[in-house]
Amino acid sequence: MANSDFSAKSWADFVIGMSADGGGATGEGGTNRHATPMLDELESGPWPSFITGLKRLRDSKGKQYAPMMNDLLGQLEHSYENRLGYWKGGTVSVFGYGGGVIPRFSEVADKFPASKEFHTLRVQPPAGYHYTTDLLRQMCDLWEEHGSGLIAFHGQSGDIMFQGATTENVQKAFDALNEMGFDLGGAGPALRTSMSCVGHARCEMSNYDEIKAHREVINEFLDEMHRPALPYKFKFKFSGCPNDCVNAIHRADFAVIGTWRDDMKVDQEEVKAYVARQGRKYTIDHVIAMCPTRALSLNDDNTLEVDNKACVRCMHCLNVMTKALSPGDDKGASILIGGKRSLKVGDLMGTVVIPFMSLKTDEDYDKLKAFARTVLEFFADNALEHERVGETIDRIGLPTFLEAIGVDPDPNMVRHPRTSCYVRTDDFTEEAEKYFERKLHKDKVKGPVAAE
Amino acid sequence: MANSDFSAKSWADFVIGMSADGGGATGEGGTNRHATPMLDELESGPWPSFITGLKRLRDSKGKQYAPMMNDLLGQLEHSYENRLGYWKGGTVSVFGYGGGVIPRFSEVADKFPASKEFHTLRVQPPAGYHYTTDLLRQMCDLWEEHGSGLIAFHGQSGDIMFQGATTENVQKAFDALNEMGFDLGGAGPALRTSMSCVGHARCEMSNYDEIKAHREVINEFLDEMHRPALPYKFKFKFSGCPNDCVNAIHRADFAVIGTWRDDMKVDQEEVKAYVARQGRKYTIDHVIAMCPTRALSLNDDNTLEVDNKACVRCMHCLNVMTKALSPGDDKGASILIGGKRSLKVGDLMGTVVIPFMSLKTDEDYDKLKAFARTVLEFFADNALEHERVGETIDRIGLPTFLEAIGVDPDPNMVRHPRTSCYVRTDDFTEEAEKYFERKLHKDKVKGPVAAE
Amino acid sequence: MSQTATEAKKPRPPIESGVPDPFPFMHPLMKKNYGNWEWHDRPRPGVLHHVAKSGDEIWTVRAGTQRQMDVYTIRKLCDIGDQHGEGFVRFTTRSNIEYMVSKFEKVPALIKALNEAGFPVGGTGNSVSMISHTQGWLHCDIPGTDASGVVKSLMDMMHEEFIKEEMPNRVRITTSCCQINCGGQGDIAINVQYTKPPKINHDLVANVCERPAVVARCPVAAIRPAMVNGKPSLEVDEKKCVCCGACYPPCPPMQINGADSTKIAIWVGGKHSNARSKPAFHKLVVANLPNNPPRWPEVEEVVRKILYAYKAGGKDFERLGEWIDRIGWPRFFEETGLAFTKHHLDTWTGARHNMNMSTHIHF
Amino acid sequence: MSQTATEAKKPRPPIESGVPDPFPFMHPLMKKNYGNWEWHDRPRPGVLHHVAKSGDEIWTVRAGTQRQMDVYTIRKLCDIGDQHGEGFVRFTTRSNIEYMVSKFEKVPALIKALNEAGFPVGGTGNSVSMISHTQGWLHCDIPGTDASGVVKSLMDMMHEEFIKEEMPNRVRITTSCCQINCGGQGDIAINVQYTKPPKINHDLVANVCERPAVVARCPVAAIRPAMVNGKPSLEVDEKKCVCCGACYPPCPPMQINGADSTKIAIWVGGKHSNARSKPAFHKLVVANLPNNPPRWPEVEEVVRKILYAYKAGGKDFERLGEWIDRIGWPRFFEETGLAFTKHHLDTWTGARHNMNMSTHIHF
Ligand code: SRM
Ligand code: SRM
Ligand code: SRM
Ligand code: SRM
Ligand code: SF4
Ligand code: SF4
Ligand code: SF4
Ligand code: SF4
Ligand code: SF4
Ligand code: SF4
Ligand code: SF4
Ligand code: SF4
Repeated sequence: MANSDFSAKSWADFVIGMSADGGGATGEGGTNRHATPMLDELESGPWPSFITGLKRLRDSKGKQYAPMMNDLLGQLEHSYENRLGYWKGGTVSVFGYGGGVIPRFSEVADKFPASKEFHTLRVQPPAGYHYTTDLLRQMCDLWEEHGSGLIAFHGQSGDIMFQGATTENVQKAFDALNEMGFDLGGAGPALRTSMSCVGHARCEMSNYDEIKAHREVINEFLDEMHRPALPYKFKFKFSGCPNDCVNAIHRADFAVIGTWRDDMKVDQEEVKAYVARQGRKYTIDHVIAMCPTRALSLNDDNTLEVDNKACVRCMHCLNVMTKALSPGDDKGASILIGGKRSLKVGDLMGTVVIPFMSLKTDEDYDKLKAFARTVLEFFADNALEHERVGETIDRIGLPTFLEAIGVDPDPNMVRHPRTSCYVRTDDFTEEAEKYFERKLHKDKVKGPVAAE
Repeated sequence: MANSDFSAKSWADFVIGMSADGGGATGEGGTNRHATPMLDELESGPWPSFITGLKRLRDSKGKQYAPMMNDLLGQLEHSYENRLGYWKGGTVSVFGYGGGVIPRFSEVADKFPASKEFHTLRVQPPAGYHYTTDLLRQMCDLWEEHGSGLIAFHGQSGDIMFQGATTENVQKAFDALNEMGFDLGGAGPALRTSMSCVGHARCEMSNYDEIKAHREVINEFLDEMHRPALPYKFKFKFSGCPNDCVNAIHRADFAVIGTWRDDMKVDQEEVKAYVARQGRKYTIDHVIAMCPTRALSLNDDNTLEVDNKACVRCMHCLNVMTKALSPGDDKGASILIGGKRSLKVGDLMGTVVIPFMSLKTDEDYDKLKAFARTVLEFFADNALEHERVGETIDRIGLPTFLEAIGVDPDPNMVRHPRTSCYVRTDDFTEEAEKYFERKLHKDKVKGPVAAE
Repeated sequence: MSQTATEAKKPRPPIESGVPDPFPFMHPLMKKNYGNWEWHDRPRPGVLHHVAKSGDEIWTVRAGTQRQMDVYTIRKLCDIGDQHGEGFVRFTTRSNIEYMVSKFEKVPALIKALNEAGFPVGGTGNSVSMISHTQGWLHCDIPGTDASGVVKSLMDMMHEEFIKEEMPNRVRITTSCCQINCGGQGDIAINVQYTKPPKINHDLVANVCERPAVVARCPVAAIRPAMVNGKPSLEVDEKKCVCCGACYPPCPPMQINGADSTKIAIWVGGKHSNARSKPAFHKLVVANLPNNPPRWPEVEEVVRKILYAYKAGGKDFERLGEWIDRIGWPRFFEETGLAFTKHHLDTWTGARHNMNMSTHIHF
Repeated sequence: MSQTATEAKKPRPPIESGVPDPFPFMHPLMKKNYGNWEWHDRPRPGVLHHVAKSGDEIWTVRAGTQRQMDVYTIRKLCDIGDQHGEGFVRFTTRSNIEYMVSKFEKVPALIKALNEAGFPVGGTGNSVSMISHTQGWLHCDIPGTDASGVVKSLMDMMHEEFIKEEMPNRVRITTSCCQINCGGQGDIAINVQYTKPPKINHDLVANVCERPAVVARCPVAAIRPAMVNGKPSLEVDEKKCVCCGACYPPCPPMQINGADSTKIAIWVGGKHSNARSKPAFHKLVVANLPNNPPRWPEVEEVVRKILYAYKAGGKDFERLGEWIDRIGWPRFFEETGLAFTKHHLDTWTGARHNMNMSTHIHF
């Protein structure tokens, strides 16, 4: 295994060749370098070291950011020593926008004055995170000029994080990025930067055009991103299939996750080849018995029986038998609303609000946008201050939420119907009538976002 | 199929031969019989008709209860007509006891005076519901003398319900029953009558002596049954295995459910015979793939591989292959606390508090009693008025409950550990130390009810 | 209304004998092989065959009863047990009677005698067993319907499924005659569901009800003390009230039952056993069915639809709820022709746990 | 602290271009076969091979980065991409870099160049991928630890598992540097856990905090307005406080971090994918680990134990939480040698749902 030798070395050994100066011992910070004994320990070991990287910046001869990075390392060492953070927030923005910059002012600027301002520009990446080396180099150049030389690909919400601008340089950096075709992302009580998986670009599991959905939806609401005026943050995330490679269910207020409605495609010859290769027992224990709804059965001739009505599109068998099984043709997405992490109420996952929305034609994508607008407007109008939409739904109840956004109840929204008899049902019969009418007219009338 | 013809007939056709009088047309109620056109409709159809039975009582010549049953039928018809009930409660008891009788006074006694009092004696049956025909006949005779002739085998809590005594006759009936060796069951805020499955008496799945457990536990606390002084009701139920044939998890405050700790027993020849009979595909789809923890695998030679560490003793494979598979030898029970039905908080199931308690020796059964006492005392001392123990646990939290009853936390108590980070853990390390110490001394020191 | 049953007599102190010892009433083979059974099978519907480790065998014949039995019915059952059985019987958790005999030869005559006397033989294995039920208008003080009547109607309809074993797995049905739900959870449950807030008889409240206790009983804090017509009474916030009836037993003037407003709801997928899936609560399917004695045809119709959809679609060993878990709730509603409404969406404490937090979706 | 970055200049209005179009930066084969891929496999760890319906093939080489990258590192990655790749790269959800090439022949040289420059090739399939993490002391205003440092320490330890595919399934680890938890759920999650109620700097509260907003932020209503030393401030009921830190961002004088009281907790079994089991939250395993820079050895030790117990015991395709579901939590604690305590018992809203309401028990 070619890689194995490699693990013995520590990352600091690889430093040579990476510094623009061909060697990092004598940067601008040179003689005044803060001692960083604790941080130094993070240079050993095989994994790429961010500390080695920071030092390269500190030691960059003649670079405007070298002193800043020296003090940054100094402050970080100070944090490591005292086990406390030393940044505080504030207000910094670019002309015309209210958000997109995370301001950081040092609380220990007396000791580390050069990094007293260390703001981050959150910049939206190309959807799906595609870059040319050329583009990356342009970004590096720009950030050497206006920033610290430290960039993160990417933040957990998907932004390119250009970290370490002085207050003065924030606008300059933005102007340059903006001219390159890049725009700020979200911060504060606003629409946030979104993510989409690689999907259509390189993945056979993909069920809709993630890039199109991502760009069309977010670009529709840029005002909500750039001028924070929502009750709290709101995040979209786009995954092309239920493998959910961008973690949308847990981490998005509005998760768009690809799926299909018709039967999966089965190539029985490839199934047989798989069974021949892996053995019957292995196949049964690892594919058949792992299906969450017992939708699979292995025939005695090693072909596969799939009960597509029982299959819940979990992806497992498709993931395992990539050649034999693939999604059907009637593709689109499920939409789950309300995911977030811990603050105040504990973690929430998104729950199904649209079991299936076709995403094939331009018109379909328009419907997606229209639905996104409905939910965003509901959020803007109804959420309490600092309340995520999932909390709002919990507060008012799913039926009320659905009514407010004009979506009909659907059994796919629930793990199972209510188990508690404590509910007033005197209008049950009328509600049932509505259902039967919807069923009757289903093929004729189609609401803009009806669970199809 | 011998039974099929039978279904065509209606139950009223079978009446002949059941009446003591050899014919029911001319009972005491004879000419004054209330018309019961609605109830009459419940005499058709193949299922045994309680109405036909009530009429037989009404029509019993010379029996003291005939007029009462005529008026009872009248009142019931009245309920059917108006769709409302007409009984109210009150206080009736036997000398020396506070509970065990459900008093019923008619609100329409003016119209139906003979059934103006129609009380029920809740009588505890032999554990496991075993009767001789002789015993049943004695009970019938007794209830013809002091009651209405109407008996239910059994109420949902397990009592024999001798229904339809006048206030005057309650004591007489009790005295007679008590002399026969029977005692009243529970009612009100008290220990309630218990149930145990047939188990050891006729079931190969049984993991402990249900009758012994049932009788020893309940008879230990008869005072709590006969003199209601608990915050609210408290029910024990005993099932010999996880099939839970007495519905203990949902319906008992304290559920004792048999299980075993060692490996299940496998007779591979019988497994092969089963597979030969049913086919591989059938066996895989209905046994292997239905195991909740994928603990089973069918070998290519049709023998069964059981991962006993993964098996959760759900019983499914043992139920299906009764000849091939059976419980191990290290038997005992799990105890779940807190089951109840809907009132006020919605239904609660019991949750595991003792994952395993050995139930083999007399000493083991003493430990069960001691633990039952601990929980009952906790309940008596800590529950709010009209609060079931499950509600108390929800109110104070499982950790506090466990501490109060002196049981150590065990991972089998949870579906999974906490998912919320909102908890103060500054004593985590000390708590962990306790765990390690317990582990160390596990084999030496055994607490009376420690999760073994 | 307080009376004592012992007025005239000299008091006899009770013998606190507690739970009776069943061994005197137990079939000798069961006593002999107590705790030592080996395996069992079912030779035909309604018959169990248990084999002990000793090699002893015992046959059990199970028959349906009406639970609420007159002494004539009981004696008839005893006659059959004496003539064709061995004098030892038991009643099951579901009020079926079981006759234990030591020879298979006795089984056919026993079945014949039971059938001839009108007692259906069945209820074993993958059949529909007797419905476990509650008191209703016959005896309870707070009932919304008559459980025994509902059960008789339904068992008539399902009689064929009691005497055959043709369901995917056992079907255990329950009914309850008020929202306290003394009946258990069920594969199918037929329960009273109130639909209107209580109508308060303000004249009686002050005398009959302990007002703070009643206020405390309400799960949604919808009750508050109030003066009505100059008398201390209670008031209900009808916007909040979930019509649960919890206030009614401690305060009968809070009339929760109404001839028209007391309805019936049907629930499915309750399960007690731990076999395969964990125990489960039943889930709402239909509410607002008319409480229509003496035969409750609307209820019967819905139960029939559910039962036969399950019979047609369930795989061997799948309980009703497990069948639905596999095929999904959308298909359940389609195959039964029933409606999915906003009321199926949970709104009670912890509702979120019952929502679909995944893309596991049935199409 | 309000400042504006545009003081001296004439304002340039932003071009609100939003999400950039990625097609100009996308590999030509990906553009050509956009939405038309057929299947894929993994020829070796770190390499993906995708085949399009057109028959076109593309190889992807994935390498680990430190996420927080200096421009030299980025340029080095670009150099490698230009010399051995085709100039097209992407970063994954987990900050790994991917090089797409149209010929398998290019793969070995690419791997060699990456390895020689110190970038581990791996992170695909059933490996341990890069830890997704957050800002920490390097940049955040409320952090309890330094995510990047924890991650570097752990990735060093797990490096072999990144470059090999020897785990039962992918292992996706996350860290978060405060209890807000910007890092995601993880198969294993390493998160800050506060252990003491906030220490209030009463002199600052009145000036810095909007008191009603802070009171509203507390999940357990432990904060109340109070006068302290004659100044309006806030008070915390320490019996109620769950030390969550929610009050700290809106009111920095409520110091939740302490050099000794800020601890680290480890969680397992989080899952985002819908494959097999539904998505899951991670569950507490150990709390109160020391926050011990620069190498967090105690954390490393626990993660190692968990990782290798999973590696030894998991079946193919079982994610970490699914492995535990099969073998049970008792065995998980046994095999990792960790302690089960009262703190593992949920006490948060809906705790009951996390209890074992069944006799499904692992012995
Ligand atoms: C006689 C009785 C116990 C008693 O002490 O009275 C009993 C007896 C047996 N039960 Fe049961 N069960 C009895 C009520 C129950 C109940 C409670 C109830 O019905 O209210 C349950 C829980 C039902 C639920 O989950 O809601 C119950 C769930 C089971 C199961 C689990 C089935 C499953 O797959 O979920 C088995 C296993 C099986 O059938 O193989 C079982 C198995 C058995 C066996 C086969 C045990 C044995 O090896 O002898 C017995 C014969 C069953 C049969 O009918 O074929 N018994 N059994 C009860 C008969 C009731 C009746 O007349 O219909
Ligand atoms: C008779 C019986 C129904 C039957 O026909 O079988 C019954 C009947 C009554 N139950 Fe029950 N319960 C009966 C078993 C149950 C069960 C089933 C069980 O024990 O397995 C339950 C559900 C389990 C549980 O304990 O929660 C049950 C849950 C209730 C409750 C609700 C308790 C709760 O906390 O949710 C009440 C209300 C109360 O206690 O205030 C209640 C109250 C009543 C009262 C006393 C109504 C009242 O408050 O006045 C009923 C008297 C009816 C009567 O006139 O006889 N009954 N009750 C059952 C007792 C017979 C016996 O002794 O064998
Ligand atoms: C490149 C990336 C998407 C992107 O747009 O950046 C991606 C790419 C692929 N994912 Fe993923 N996943 C990526 C993040 C994720 C995430 C999110 C995360 O890691 O934070 C998840 C959810 C993890 C979770 O559940 O917590 C994820 C869950 C999956 C699964 C589900 C696995 C399972 O059994 O639970 C599959 C299916 C499979 O592996 O066969 C999958 C499958 C795939 C496939 C095989 C899809 C395909 O046919 O091309 C891709 C190659 C995977 C591989 O590494 O072998 N991908 N995938 C992400 C690479 C992250 C990394 O560098 O490690
Ligand atoms: C930078 C970043 C972490 C990282 O290193 O990658 C981050 C950093 C901060 N997050 Fe976050 N969050 C980041 C992704 C997330 C995510 C992940 C995601 O989006 O998928 C989450 C969980 C998902 C969610 O939205 O709940 C997340 C949940 C939070 C929360 C809790 C929200 C909640 O409702 O529970 C807060 C607190 C708040 O908003 O008040 C928060 C607040 C913050 C603040 C602004 C702290 C504060 O209140 O001052 C942090 C600024 C750090 C800094 O100095 O840069 N951050 N934050 C991520 C954003 C980078 C980017 O734009 O790409
Ligand atoms: S989420 Fe699905 S479509 Fe998107 S990259 Fe992952 S596996 Fe492919
Ligand atoms: S995709 Fe999942 S649910 Fe569907 S058949 Fe495959 S394993 Fe089963
Ligand atoms: S609970 Fe178990 S032991 Fe008891 S009768 Fe049922 S199957 Fe037999
Ligand atoms: S008893 Fe249940 S859990 Fe155990 S092996 Fe059999 S089917 Fe699986
Ligand atoms: S369910 Fe209600 S009405 Fe029926 S017996 Fe129980 S308490 Fe009485
Ligand atoms: S019916 Fe229930 S919700 Fe309504 S007032 Fe009475 S107790 Fe409260
Ligand atoms: S987890 Fe907390 S400390 Fe870390 S970046 Fe997010 S908000 Fe800041
Ligand atoms: S730390 Fe959390 S629980 Fe404690 S006072 Fe602050 S917000 Fe409330």
